[in-house]
Amino acid sequence: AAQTAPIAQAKLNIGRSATPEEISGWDIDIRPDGHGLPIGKGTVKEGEPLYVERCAACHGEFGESAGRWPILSGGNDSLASHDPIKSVGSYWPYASTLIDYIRRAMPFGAAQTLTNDELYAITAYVLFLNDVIKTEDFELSDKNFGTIKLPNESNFFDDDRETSEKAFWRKDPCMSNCAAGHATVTGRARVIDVTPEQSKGPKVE
Amino acid sequence: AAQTAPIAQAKLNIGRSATPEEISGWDIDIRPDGHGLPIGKGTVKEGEPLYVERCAACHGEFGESAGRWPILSGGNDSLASHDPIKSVGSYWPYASTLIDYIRRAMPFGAAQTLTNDELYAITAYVLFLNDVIKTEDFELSDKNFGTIKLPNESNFFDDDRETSEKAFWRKDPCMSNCAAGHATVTGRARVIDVTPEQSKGPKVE
Amino acid sequence: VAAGGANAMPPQGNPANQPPNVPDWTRSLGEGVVARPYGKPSSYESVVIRRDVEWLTASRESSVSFTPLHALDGMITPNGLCFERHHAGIAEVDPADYRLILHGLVDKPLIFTLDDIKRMPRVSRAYFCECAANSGMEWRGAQLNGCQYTHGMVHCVMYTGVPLKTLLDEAGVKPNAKWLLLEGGDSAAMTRSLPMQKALDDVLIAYRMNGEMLYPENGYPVRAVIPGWEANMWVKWLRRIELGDQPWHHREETSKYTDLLENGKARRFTYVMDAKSVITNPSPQAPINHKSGFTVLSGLAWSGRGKIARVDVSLDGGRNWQTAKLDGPIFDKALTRFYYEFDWDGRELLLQSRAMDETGYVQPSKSELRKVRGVNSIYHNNGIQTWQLHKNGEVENVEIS
Amino acid sequence: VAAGGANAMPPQGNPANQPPNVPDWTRSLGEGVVARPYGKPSSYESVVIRRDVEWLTASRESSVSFTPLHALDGMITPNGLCFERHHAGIAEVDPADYRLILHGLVDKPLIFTLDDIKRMPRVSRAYFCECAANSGMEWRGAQLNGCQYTHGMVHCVMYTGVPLKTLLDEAGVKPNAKWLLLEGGDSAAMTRSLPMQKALDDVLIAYRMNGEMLYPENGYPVRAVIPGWEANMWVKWLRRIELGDQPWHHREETSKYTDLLENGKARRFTYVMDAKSVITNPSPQAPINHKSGFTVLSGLAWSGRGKIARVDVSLDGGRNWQTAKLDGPIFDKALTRFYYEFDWDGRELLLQSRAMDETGYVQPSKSELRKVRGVNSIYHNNGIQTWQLHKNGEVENVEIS
Ligand code: HEC
Ligand code: HEC
Ligand SMILES: [Ca+2]
Ligand SMILES: [Ca+2]
Ligand SMILES: [Ca+2]
Ligand SMILES: [Ca+2]
Ligand SMILES: [Ca+2]
Ligand SMILES: [Ca+2]
Ligand SMILES: [Co+2]
Ligand SMILES: [Co+2]
Repeated sequence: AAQTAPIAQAKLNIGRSATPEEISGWDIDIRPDGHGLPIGKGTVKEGEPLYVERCAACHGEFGESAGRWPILSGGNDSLASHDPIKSVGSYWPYASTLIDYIRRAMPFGAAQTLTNDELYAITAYVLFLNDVIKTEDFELSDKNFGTIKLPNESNFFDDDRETSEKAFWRKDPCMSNCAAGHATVTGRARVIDVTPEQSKGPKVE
Repeated sequence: AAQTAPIAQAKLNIGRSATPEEISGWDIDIRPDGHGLPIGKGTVKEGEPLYVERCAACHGEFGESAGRWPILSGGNDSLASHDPIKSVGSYWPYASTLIDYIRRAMPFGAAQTLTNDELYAITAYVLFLNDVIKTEDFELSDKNFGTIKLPNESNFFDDDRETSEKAFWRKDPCMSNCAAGHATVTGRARVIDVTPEQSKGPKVE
Repeated sequence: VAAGGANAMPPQGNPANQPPNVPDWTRSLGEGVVARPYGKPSSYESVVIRRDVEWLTASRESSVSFTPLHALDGMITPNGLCFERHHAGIAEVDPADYRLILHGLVDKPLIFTLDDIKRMPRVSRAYFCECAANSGMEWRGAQLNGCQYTHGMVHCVMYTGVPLKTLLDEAGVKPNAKWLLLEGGDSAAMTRSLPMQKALDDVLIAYRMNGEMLYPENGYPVRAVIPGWEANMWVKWLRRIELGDQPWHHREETSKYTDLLENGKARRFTYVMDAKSVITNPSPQAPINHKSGFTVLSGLAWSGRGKIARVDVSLDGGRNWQTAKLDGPIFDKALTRFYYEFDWDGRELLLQSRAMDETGYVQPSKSELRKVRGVNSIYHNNGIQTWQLHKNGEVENVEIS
Repeated sequence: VAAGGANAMPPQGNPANQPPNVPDWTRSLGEGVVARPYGKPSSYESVVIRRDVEWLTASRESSVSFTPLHALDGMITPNGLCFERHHAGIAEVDPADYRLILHGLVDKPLIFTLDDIKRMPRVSRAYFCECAANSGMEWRGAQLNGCQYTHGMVHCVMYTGVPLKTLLDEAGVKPNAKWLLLEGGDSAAMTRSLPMQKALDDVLIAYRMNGEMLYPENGYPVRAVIPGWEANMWVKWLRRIELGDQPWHHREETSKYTDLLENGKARRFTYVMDAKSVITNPSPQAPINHKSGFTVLSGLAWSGRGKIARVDVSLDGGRNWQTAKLDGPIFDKALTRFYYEFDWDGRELLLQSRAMDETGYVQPSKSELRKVRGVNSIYHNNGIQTWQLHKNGEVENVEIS
């Protein structure tokens, strides 16, 4: 008398097929191997005025950043220093990351408004600011994108904490007299004095 | 080198002694054995105008209730009927409950404003409305309060569900063919139609 | 019944915001951080609120609002949606003025500030809190169309508080102390008598729910938590605890919260909430919007006697039962979520759920319950609820035989 | 530092509202039920809010606000106080327009409405969600005075959602699919690459927190829950999942969320959040207000690798340790509350806590961590925090040797 078919772990049949057209509008990701590159092209020269108009207000005319907005260039050989600067040229491993990110998120506040040709041109210009592309006439396109390599690619390695930090797995951590002498204070947040005041916080309605 | 005395489950020494004066202002409870009765007195006759002024608007001139406010009298011999009326006289087991409750919570919106003499007088009047006190001259006081008995006291018994409803503990409830025939609908909330409309709810800011 | 009826396809929305198009919220920046220093639900969820039944009471100051169980999932109730039951409105207690007095049959009467209470040893436990009158309107038959109204006087949050035992140890309990009076600071000065054994067992003097301080309507800054026992005893805005040698028989344990049987006699001190369950989805306010096919039936089960051991579900008004899946933490005296998956063929069904707790108690049918209690009890209606699922996905509260 | 300093007696309040007097809120009725259909904290708790550090970022649309850990207890974070991290502000998604596309290396690309997702089999689980940059400002030394700022990019709620595996089974995963791209519908169109193994393990496509629908700032209506892994991967406003044969190396897994070591090399795909803990009370925003005597020190511990097994506490800057009590549910990859009780003699102390998880990982000291990672990592700072407790009860964020 069961009015119910017991559920074998078959398909739920929930949702429907996504059409290629639906997918195409949202499928904007680009990978290092070129997967996802849109068809288009643009030269450094074409990129410059676009960049100046749409990007420079925040990122600076040369990618040096305005105010506290992110820097886009510079910082070469700074990574092992006390003040590393992680720019597209100094740090990023793949140029595909740049074109993907500009395509999905920039300009900040007007995301996904660039045409494909604008996208290639601006990307070319940012790579030019980073000395990755050397000449203003260079035309970046889906065809030649794969030839662009960033200098820092080889300096990334996969998470190895479980081996490199194996010492942090220790069955019996020290419980008494774990260091000699009394602890002494060597630094105070209060001296740096950059903590927001409790009384100056945002207002609750 | 421990800067800490381990906590033996001794006193926490948190809080301080409450003074008798502090306690007295809040210690307003009254029990059936007379514990907590304040010193005071009042007659039914004195209670009547006080009741009319401060209570009748909600509870009705004779305790019969105005609108949907609680009833205070009536309902004798109704408890085993289809429409039981649970008033002070018909249901409540102890008169102390009445004086305690009026003292702590009534008049609704002006709790704890009655003087002790007003409290005795109004309580006497409500008991009079309930035929518990029979004469208008009766003076209720902390001295004679213990003589007041309510008729329904003996009809209360302590929770006995674990024995009287023992049948509800059954290791293996029926899983199939638990009743004969198809189930038939015998009542519908929709017909009674007293459910608030979803669209007419309170507004969220 | 929910607007739009059921099996109506869900609203299609605005194609401009659907693929392949880039929606408005992807094109432009939204509000930044701390635009909402204290968050709140999406404006699209504004129907998910506590609701009351206006005709139930003379005034909203002494009334109840109900948890929208049909719009929640899991076993935790968010703080903003916990049902309210006030007897004189919400006391707005200034925490600097808050005091708790502990006196009576103790060695040393004590008074505590809120800071005192907050610096004591504390524990956090999730418990359901159910009004004894939950489902009270359904004793004589199906009356309210929605589990928010039939079962929404229950919630379950993670309380943080001091075991009452800690306070009692601090004051020193005299040997003849057998009962405690708990008293609230609201304008009803709510009181209940509590047996010492329970006080020493698992009662908490709580000041937090789900991590943050209690909301005003739930007793800010301090309430009693009496696990598994009727919510009326969970005195809010707690101001005083007196120890005595006998119960007080106050209004809330005589006139109210006593259970009148058919013979005119009344059971008192019926503290424990019997095992109970309800199907929250589908239910009258949450119809099925797909025509047939894979369906998850879901609900809540709880017992004042301990953990939920099992929940069975019937689709044919109690003739045949299948055991549901329990999901999420199964805590002592807490709401427990259950699911039952089936392939709905689109036929009319009579849905029921039946809770069993670890003591072996099995939730009774309404007729079994009425047989032993009559229909005048008001309180402690834990009978099995029946929902009629119509072919169009609408759901009704019905009585069956 | 908290207003009023410390060891200041708590405000005495208004004697007219204290015993023996009858307070204002006992004299008169308060607001009735559904005056607040959706509840909120007492107005006296208005300092308990998310806060940001304005100088950290150029705009609040790409910024962070912090959970007030010092003002909470237990292991559940209330929804209104969960830290925020947006990259382009809060997407205000209309649930009728919400769509999730699942495509790439699948047998059948699918598109789901919110109603589709809500009618699937689901589970509820409490997990911590910690930004990889939590404590990031502290790599070079004590900088921010308050655990809200040093450790407040973590919260823990009960999520309800569909196992990602259920969606993948529905679409059919091609054998060469090894990675997934998760993409948000906000104006940052946030993306992260997720290894298939994790996707099939415990990832949830979640739509509820603590029972109710996600708040907009936490991804309403749908976000990813990646238990134990850095919060940046928990893509909010989830609009698309693509399956591929390799990772995407997008901005948030190259430019950001890679951990720069002293030698200029950078670790990538550092997903797991190492075991960590912090003393929330006392702490700079929550000083001790009693002069000495019985004191409960309390805090939170968590690990991306599983359950917290133990927490030790030191009062002398790590010279000697005592094991704390764990209280409340100890869930896999969830915040776990600990307490340590002691009789404070009023001396200056250097407070620390040290978490251990069930894999045997022991939270390192800051100097141990800096030794292997340098100070340029920004992310994954799980070093032991030191608070200096002064005689007057004030607490400071300090570095020690
Ligand atoms: C109104 C300010 C603004 C404008 C205009 C703007 N950006 Fe940005 N840009 C930002 C912000 C803010 C971020 C960081 C967003 C975040 O936190 O995720 C950013 C990040 C970036 C990054 C990543 C930086 C890094 O180190 O990870 C790149 C590359 C970038 N922008 C390029 C551009 C380009 C190209 C344009 C113009 C087409 C542009 N931006 C216009 C504000 C701006
Ligand atoms: C403004 C309306 C109002 C006024 C005036 C008022 N009451 Fe009440 N009374 C109520 C309400 C409402 C309740 C129920 C409160 C609750 O839900 O706990 C109540 C309850 C009672 C009860 C308990 C009824 C029961 O069955 O449990 C008694 C007794 C009572 N009132 C006596 C009095 C007396 C005596 C006065 C005057 C001194 C008074 N009331 C004035 C509204 C009022
Ligand atoms: Ca793609
Ligand atoms: Ca300052
Ligand atoms: Ca007393
Ligand atoms: Ca109607
Ligand atoms: Ca907008
Ligand atoms: Ca008032
Ligand atoms: Co009861
Ligand atoms: Co990482």
